[in-house]
Amino acid sequence: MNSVLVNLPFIVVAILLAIGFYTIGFKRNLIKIIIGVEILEGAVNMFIVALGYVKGGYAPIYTQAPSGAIENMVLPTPQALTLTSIVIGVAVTALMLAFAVNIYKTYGTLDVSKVRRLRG
Amino acid sequence: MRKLLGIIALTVFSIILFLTAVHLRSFGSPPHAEMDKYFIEHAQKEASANNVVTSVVFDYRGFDTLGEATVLFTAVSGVLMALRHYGGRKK
Amino acid sequence: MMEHLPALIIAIPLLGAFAAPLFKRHHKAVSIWAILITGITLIVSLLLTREVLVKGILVYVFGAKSPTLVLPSGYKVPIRIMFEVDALGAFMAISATLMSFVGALYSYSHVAHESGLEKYYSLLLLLEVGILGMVLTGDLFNLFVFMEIAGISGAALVGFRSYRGEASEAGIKYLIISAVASLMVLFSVALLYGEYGNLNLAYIAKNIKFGVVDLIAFGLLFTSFAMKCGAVPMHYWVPDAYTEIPAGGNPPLLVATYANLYALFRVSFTLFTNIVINISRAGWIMVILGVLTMFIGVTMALVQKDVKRLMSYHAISQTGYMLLGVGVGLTVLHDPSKLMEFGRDAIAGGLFHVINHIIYKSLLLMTAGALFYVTGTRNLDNMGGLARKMPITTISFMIGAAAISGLPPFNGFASKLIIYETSYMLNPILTVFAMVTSILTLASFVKVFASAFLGPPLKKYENVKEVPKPMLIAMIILAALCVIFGLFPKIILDKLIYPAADALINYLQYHSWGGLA
Amino acid sequence: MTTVIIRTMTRILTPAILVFGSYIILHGHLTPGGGFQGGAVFASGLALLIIAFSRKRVKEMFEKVPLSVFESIGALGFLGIGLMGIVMYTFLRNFIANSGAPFGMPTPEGINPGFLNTGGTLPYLNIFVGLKVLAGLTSIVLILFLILRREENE
Repeated sequence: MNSVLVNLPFIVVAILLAIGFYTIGFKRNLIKIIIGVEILEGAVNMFIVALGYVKGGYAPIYTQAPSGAIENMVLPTPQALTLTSIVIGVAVTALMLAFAVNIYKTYGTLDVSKVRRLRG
Repeated sequence: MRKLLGIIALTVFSIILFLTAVHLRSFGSPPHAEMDKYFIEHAQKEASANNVVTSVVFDYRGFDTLGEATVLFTAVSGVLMALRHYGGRKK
Repeated sequence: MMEHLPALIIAIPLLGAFAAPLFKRHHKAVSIWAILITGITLIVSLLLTREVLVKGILVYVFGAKSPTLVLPSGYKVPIRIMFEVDALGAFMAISATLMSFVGALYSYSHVAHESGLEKYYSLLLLLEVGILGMVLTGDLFNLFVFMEIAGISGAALVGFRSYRGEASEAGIKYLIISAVASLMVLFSVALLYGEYGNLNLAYIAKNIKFGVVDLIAFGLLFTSFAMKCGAVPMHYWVPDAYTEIPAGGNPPLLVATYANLYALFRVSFTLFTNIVINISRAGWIMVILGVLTMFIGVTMALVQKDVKRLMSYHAISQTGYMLLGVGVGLTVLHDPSKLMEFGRDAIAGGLFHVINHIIYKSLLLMTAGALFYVTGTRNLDNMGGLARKMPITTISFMIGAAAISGLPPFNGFASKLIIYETSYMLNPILTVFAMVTSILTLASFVKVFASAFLGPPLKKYENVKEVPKPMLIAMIILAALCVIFGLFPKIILDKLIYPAADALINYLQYHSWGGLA
Repeated sequence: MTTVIIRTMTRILTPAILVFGSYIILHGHLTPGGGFQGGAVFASGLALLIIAFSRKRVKEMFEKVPLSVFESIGALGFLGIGLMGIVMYTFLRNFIANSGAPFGMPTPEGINPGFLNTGGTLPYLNIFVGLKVLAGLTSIVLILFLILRREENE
């Protein structure tokens, strides 16, 4: 039980991932599916940031840092990775939305079960 | 039928995720931080920057950032290409 | 300058892609620019391969004082991003650059009448960058970044004909699949980072233990890459994407799919060596996945009417052969005697099939694009009697069809033979499945040939002419490669394929950065 | 069409947002932030401009701005700085740090108030990335806006 409490942030990430997969798998509206991908994105980003946390750590920036900061800084790499993956997420979302606009213009609907012209 | 299969798959997957979360090392105490320690100690000397995160983003892992900028470039090209038939500035 | 080749091979197409939008509406100029850049990249990749074959693994550390400074002085862990180019990576790089060149050449005429060409070529070059980065990198997060570049540019190219609803539909399907797959890759990379505090592939591979988290990371990586290389049951995006992309984008998109297959091999052989050696079942999973993929793909291809769609289902089926070949090798990785007996040959057969398939499937999809170019339809029922009007296209199609069905003396036969022989050593049933698939493939292509090229000439195609020269040249290059690879398989195997297979087997070499540390 | 309140507030706020964006880009190596974040802030200022005014005004405003050229310049600049490193060291080497060139002064070790003239290639890369991001995001917002507004007008 103790490991559940200590790892609560990781469990939140697991729940978010499950919600994201549910949204992608069971929703029919294209916009909702895109939101599902975004939830996955957010969950993974949160996971990476959580990995870098050190108990009682300070931000890894030396500019006017408080005096105890040098010995106890949180890990910088996960933050850098998260920055990268956030920008990538924005890019993916923008392109997905552009396709959604196109699909809405041609078919007049965003329901994936009605959109499917490609079959078989 | 299909829906049932989907629900089963989702449940199994969620359990796996939960297992992962429990089995991970405990939150707030990373066991191996050699690489990050190096960044914190050497960033000011090697990259001459106070912000360790920026020096990781642009110096130590600068190649990732080039890739990231490329992703954004790709997406913007893709969006402009996908929507090129609707107005825009050219007509 | 030679030691900077791994950086240049990425920088040159990137330069081309970033500069392409500056051409604005000079369509001819931007096409020529793309052909030029892909040509230069092809030369660089050939040079790189020669370097690797002569000197062994090539390491390039980005931003370090010197390209081979893997570990900073006094430190035991790698700090910076690095490229680690072995024979397998170089082999994939050659495929990628060759196919991008052919694709750019073909596109010169094929999409000449469309708008937005500067974006199209920019994305084509970015797709090349994505593939090259994926196959050369030695850093896990970097792999994710390049996977995203390849995925996004591929999806954007699939949606190029944005006036067709189907194109956007296929594009968003591909994009969602690749976004989910790469997010799962990122998640498992994060799991590994949490455990080992590093992102370097070789460093993590050395330290990997047999824990729950490692097994889950392995499972997630395996599933995501299998999903993105079009293995059953997540194969349904393949026909849509391959059908809707302009035929000039097909060759790089094929290579992008197989870059994910490469990542699957790299993960199973190199990253999780410590796990795979202990459980040979991992190899069996790959073998069974391969057999399923090849069989389901070909049965679905039989009922198709759309010529490009039919070929795309065959692409799924052929992916099964590669999984089968390399999977046979993976099952015996822990057993040196069996590995020498047939495992090494099996891996070589699977890898040889990768490049063979890329060549003949691109050729076939290009002939389908040529049919579409002249007739404006892809439905087989509306075609007929085109053999007289388009002799070169017809011959190219025949060569491609013979190669995919595994008829001698074309390249498909050479690699399929190796796969039959080696899978027989593991289990004869596998060979039966592979052969049945091959026969069904032949039947399916006989049908296409009969309905598109033979038969009475239709009235509406009386004024049809052969397609323009750049398209013909692109097709002739690939057809010639089909014949050459089929006639002299031994040379290709010895020079390119066996070094690549050895690169997968000699994981210790990769783990030590080619002996640098 | 938006209300007069929004348009007036936009006139007041936009310069402030743009200045703040530039500040974040330029101080990326000293304080939290950097090219991506600053570029996004800058683009949000421009997005405010875009949504506050009518389609006609926006078209006039952005007709003369070659956004895709800015984007290419930003990306090419990043690549160019990376390639400059090849000459002496490796691709994307921070070759300006501690060399005395602009932005090339050494930074004092430990906690310090932060000096702008440090960071080596970092500030340059921040500026190029910022330019790229602001142009890219603005062009996405712009094209989506133009599609949306065209429907309203027609």
